Amino acid sequence: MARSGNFGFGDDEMMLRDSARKFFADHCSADKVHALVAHDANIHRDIGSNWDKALWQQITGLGWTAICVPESAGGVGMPVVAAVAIAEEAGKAAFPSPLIATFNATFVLRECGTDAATRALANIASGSSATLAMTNAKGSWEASDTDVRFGNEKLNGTAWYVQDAQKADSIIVSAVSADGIGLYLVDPTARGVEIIPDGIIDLTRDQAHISFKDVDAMELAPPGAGDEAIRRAMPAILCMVSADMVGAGEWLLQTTVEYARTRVQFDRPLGFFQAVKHPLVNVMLEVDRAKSLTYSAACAIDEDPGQALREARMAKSAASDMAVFSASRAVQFHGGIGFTWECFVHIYFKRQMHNHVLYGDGKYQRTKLADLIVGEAA
Amino acid sequence: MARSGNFGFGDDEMMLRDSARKFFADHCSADKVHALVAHDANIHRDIGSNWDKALWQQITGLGWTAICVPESAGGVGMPVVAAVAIAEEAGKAAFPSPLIATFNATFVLRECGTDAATRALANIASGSSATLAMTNAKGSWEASDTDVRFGNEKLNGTAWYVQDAQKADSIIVSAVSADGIGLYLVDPTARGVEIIPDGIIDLTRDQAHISFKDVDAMELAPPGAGDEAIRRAMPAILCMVSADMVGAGEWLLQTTVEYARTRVQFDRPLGFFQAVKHPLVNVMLEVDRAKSLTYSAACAIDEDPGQALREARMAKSAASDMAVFSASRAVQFHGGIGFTWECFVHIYFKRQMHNHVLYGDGKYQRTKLADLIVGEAA
Amino acid sequence: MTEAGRKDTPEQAEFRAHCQKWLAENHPGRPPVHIPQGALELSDPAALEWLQAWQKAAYDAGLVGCDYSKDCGGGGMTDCQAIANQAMQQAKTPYFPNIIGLGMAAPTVYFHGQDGVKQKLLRKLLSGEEIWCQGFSEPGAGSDLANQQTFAEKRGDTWVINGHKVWTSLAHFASWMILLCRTSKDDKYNGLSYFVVPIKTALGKGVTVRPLIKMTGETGFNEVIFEDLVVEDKYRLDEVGAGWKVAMTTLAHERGAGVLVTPSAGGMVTGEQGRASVSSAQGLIDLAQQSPRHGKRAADDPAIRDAIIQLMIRQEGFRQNQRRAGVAALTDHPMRIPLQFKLVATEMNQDIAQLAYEIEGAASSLYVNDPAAPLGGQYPLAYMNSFGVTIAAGANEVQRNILGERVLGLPKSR
Amino acid sequence: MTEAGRKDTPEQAEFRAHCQKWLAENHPGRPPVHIPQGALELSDPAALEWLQAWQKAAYDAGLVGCDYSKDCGGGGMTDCQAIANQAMQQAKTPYFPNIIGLGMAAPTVYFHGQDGVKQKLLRKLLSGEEIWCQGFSEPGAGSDLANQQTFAEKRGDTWVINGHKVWTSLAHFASWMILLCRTSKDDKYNGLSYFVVPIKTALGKGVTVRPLIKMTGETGFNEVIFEDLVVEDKYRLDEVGAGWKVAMTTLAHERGAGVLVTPSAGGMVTGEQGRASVSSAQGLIDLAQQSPRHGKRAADDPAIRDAIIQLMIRQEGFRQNQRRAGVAALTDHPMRIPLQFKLVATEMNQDIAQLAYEIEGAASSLYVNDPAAPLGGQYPLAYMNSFGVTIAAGANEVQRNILGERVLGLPKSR
Repeated sequence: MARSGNFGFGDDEMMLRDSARKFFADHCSADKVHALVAHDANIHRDIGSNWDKALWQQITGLGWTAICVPESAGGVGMPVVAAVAIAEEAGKAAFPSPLIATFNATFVLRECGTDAATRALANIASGSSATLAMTNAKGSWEASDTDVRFGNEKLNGTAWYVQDAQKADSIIVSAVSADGIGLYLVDPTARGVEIIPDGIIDLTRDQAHISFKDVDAMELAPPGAGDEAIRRAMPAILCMVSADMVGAGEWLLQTTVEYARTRVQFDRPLGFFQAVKHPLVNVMLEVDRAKSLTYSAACAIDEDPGQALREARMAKSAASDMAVFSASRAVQFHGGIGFTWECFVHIYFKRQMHNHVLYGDGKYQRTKLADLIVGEAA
Repeated sequence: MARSGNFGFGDDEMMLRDSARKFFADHCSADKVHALVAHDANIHRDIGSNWDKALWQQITGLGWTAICVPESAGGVGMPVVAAVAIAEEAGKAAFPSPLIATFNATFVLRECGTDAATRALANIASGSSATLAMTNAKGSWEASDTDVRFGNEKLNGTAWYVQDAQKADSIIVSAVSADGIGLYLVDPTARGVEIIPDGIIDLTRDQAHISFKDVDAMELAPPGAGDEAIRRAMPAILCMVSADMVGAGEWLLQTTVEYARTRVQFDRPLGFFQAVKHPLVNVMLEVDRAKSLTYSAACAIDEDPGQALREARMAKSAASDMAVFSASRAVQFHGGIGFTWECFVHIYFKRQMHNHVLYGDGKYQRTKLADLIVGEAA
Repeated sequence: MTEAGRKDTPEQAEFRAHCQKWLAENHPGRPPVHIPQGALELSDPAALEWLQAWQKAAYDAGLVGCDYSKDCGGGGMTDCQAIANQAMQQAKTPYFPNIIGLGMAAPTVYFHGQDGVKQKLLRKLLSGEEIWCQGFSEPGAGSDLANQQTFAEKRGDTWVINGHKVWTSLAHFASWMILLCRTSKDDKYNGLSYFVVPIKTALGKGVTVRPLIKMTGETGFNEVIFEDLVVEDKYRLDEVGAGWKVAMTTLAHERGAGVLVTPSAGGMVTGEQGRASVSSAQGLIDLAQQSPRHGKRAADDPAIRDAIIQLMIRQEGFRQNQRRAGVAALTDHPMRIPLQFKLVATEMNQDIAQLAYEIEGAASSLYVNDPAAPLGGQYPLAYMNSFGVTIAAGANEVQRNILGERVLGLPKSR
Repeated sequence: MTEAGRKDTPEQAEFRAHCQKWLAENHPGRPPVHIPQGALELSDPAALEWLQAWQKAAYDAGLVGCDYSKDCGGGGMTDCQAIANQAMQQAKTPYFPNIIGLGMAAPTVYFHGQDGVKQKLLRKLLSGEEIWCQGFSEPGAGSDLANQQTFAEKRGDTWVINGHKVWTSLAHFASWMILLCRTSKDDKYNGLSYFVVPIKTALGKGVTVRPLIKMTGETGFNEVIFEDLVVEDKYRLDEVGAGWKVAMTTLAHERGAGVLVTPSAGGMVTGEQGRASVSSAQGLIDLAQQSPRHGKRAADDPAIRDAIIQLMIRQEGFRQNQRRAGVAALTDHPMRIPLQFKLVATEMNQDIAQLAYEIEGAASSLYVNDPAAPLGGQYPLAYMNSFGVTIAAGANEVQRNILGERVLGLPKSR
């Protein structure tokens, strides 16, 4: 199938990307993020959620969360690459927010095709945030695995590994009933909903498991249709997380390169030594590979859907491995400084390590790809 | 179980190792090997076997092939590490001979426990060579897989990937009958035996598939006992091939280091550049790891048999991966020179690539190890 | 996947149609002789002749050198070569034999050659009637290109050349060579000059070509010895002492980072019919599906599956990098991706061929002279030949320096 | 597997029996407080106190410093420390808290200290009653150790020290520091001298200790500022200007390549009871068997199994290298294996902890402050802390230089 040479990055997408880049440079520099999320180093600190809600409201005000909402639901109806562009810049800024969660919720809602889903999309278009509760206690990313049950119009059970749950205005819950998996909209403040925050390593987001006790819920996708909606949204979800890692990887690369240019050891800048220079080049190769694969996968979602899942898993695999590599080399080459809490590097290090397992690490993606491409093993 | 701190390398083994080192230095220098095996570069050359039989006879005269033959069969009855020491030196010299094949045959014969096997061992002790014909057309290393059948006192079928078949004085054939796998001694010149040489890449050995048509054979292990004999001998067999790769790896390392010390580019010796120095250090790390694991596995065969297979597979996995790495870095760092036929490096490169798949490459060994150590996967 | 979505200009659209139509009617079909994996491995004159005929036909049809000016035998068009290349790839044509001429000599002569000489030489270069080779490497000048010892001495208005070049692919077929050499011993870089010199017509008259044998046992590259070869001054490219600058033009185009797109055909399966080439990860899947690795089908082995998929991802990443390199706004530094091509492609091809050993298992021991060798022993052959490329044209260690220094702005490592 | 088979001398045999008997009767048992993964992470005084009591008991029993001379508080024996270490490992004892004292300070003071000082300081070092720290690293002197800026100025027969040290583990508990500093600005290497200086008794009198916070959120190392600290000349080790030579003794012992075997206990499981430590590949198997990785048991995932086995092979290789290093005739170069220990061990531990993320799957996001974190979040913690070791004591990039230069004989890279 024909594909855009520019991955579908038209003038609008480019403008959006540039304005996001400027916005984060102006309002979300690394020192600001550090002050916001790293003020308490205590390893046994209370579990909380550090973010700048006012900044988030500016962003929703700018309409960024509406870009992938269909026009029919009051959104802008831009292609997925537009969201990729923003997610990449958000990752570069290690931006703490429900941005990715809301995009992911958007992509799932787009696949539900119910009026309720359209109304939920409209809320997102008008600035409300959302997140997905679709993972079971075993941390399975399979659309068909959930520990939440739906019966007698009520939700019961627990959803795990819910991203930025404490920031989200609404929760999209995957629940199973006799007729299969359905999707349901839940108000976090509703009776019977308990959000139990996890103590996570990543300082730039929150994560929680959510227990539901006889919770009223609005049906977004009927039983039997929910898992399919998640499956169809999965390529876009994988693209969002990959784009976040690509942005963070570029930050780690440039920051470490800058340090290697200036830090002198043995009367030479660090970057003189090929033991530093060549691994940094390898980081660049991996960042570029992950970036191009992410763009291509996002482009495929709109232009060549049959290839989208395959390309998105390739992108996530490349991005996950790059995330670990870029993070580890950044700390290593920053030396003692990079090992300290005051240095900004660990903030990106932890975000990368969190993202690399989210929705499956590289090995997981490649196992899935082997089944897709080579065929099930005998 | 208690193990010797010196892996069982006593004074006798050390003396043997030193005399082997001297012998190969005197009689089997790289230029001699090159002249012997690389005189015809033509890629479509006739398939043959280039070796110095007189040199081989000196070695059998020195009794090296008798060292692991039990004293009861007229041998020296030394531990497996003694054979490892010689195999390592032979690998360092890329020595073309049936040495490894004969050692491997010896280890299988030791496990047969029949008078016929004892007589065959006695022949080896007195200087005759042998090789194993135990692999099927699919190249399976499983003791239970063979394409040769035994029936009405005759052998029929074909054995594949027989090492140094054109050099061996006798062939030990694994064949299946109604009662299971048995082992049989065959005279290569006997009626019905056809040795069809393979065109292989490695210039320092020969390989063949052997077809048997109603061949008379002497039973070494009765049906049902043959595969077990091979299984018990497998740790020693893996140690032989690993030791060969360790020796060749050390040669590749030292030869490349020497080149990097002297070759000047950009007004610096190559070895100044960390892009050359650090990979060479990594080669050294891999050689040392493979070497110690090989010694340990060989020691375990005599001192802690329950651990032998596990350690031998670890050794073969480490040695196989090291073989590929040491060969590829040697060619790369020798630059254009290393890419030519005149340079000695390709002789070792090809021997390493041959050995690394023989009896299973690293991935194969690790799959087996996972079943041994982690347990069969659900 | 096609890049056709990229907007064509009217000229380009018309040209694309022309290419597709011509190729549909004029594909040369299956070769009557064995064609090696790449032009640099050419040793059989019959194979060369067949490929030259194909290049000439494509040239006459306007598919080669489209972006070169008409007076130099080009098509005088703009940004059309890439379109012809796409069309030829899709049509799975044979490759062009004059690979060094098209990829390195042509742009260099075009941008630095003297008037008259360009017009005289480029036409037969583009048509493939005259094969070109490259005289850069010397025994003492491998990756350290500037360390040239071959010397050109000015005598009157001619130059007398003495020296020794090595690893010169195709020299045994070449009519011309692009030659980097020294015209002054005082300055390492500014002491270099750049010439085009005759080979075929000068054999025995100052030029000797000797084949070098590769570790594979193949010939295909050579050493070239110059003894008092006399060359007219008009064959000098650019100024005396500007050799390094000119060489950079050559290398930029070799690395796919040049101004002009190199005419390149290909996609036709050489060797085994109907299967992906040995440099494609897809080929490993076919191989794994037919390889009884150590007794079990390699395609069922999870470790093999993971390794193949890793390579497929690298390959797809390479393809998508090429796509992104075409969109300025999606690349921070214009040379960041193009300068990766040689490094990434050559290491990927090396790893693909290396994995084939583990897929083939015991059968990987068999070479091209064994009838039972999987795919005629092409993979081990490709693995060994892959070092020719990771070493040549600035070993990949040097490529990493270039990327670290030019793109990342790190200090020089020497 | 035990190395006991190595022939013991009568003295060694008797001592081995003594160690085993004493340990059987005097193992300290399970700690009443949380003990961190390593001594360098010690921050809780109660944990330190408990470990000091253990070291003191082991010292009094003759298991610490056996090979040091009696006048310095040692056991006056020969080649017995290795035996005590083996016995303690087998008995799975806690580690010793005075790790820098035992591993680096003790041999340095022993070989270079002035008479009187050695005798005064070593006894309480070996017993663990006085904790030691190391003052090598500075903001501008990381891997480039010789770039020391801390200056010691001779005033009469005392020295006045000013400067700034960083990454000094245990300084907040230390009574003494081994200090490398500059006594002359004229010569980079010969301008260095080496002292032992008081910390605890000098706090507020020329010495300030400030905790530095690691990326993990833990404290455990510090910066130490010297402002006109006055030190008697007897605390100088070796000659003025011989600091670099003395530092080499320190580093050789740190890298396990020194003359004296470092007293080292360990093997006791800290943190989760009854499981292998986070630095053992065996531990990954236990982890994989209980981890529902992305919904499926990690131990059943072939990619995970292969990765775990690769690490088990590296770990077994490391163990067997240690064994081979003890047999001179089986090593071509005496330092070839010992100089690999730090590099190989630290990278292996880093890779072990990193693989744990993929084994744990989604649960790897949970930290030590989450009750549901697998094994209390020890693996992510260990992964982050692993960089402390790949960076410290000569970053591993420097370790590779050392191996390439000292063992392989390649030219220096600077």
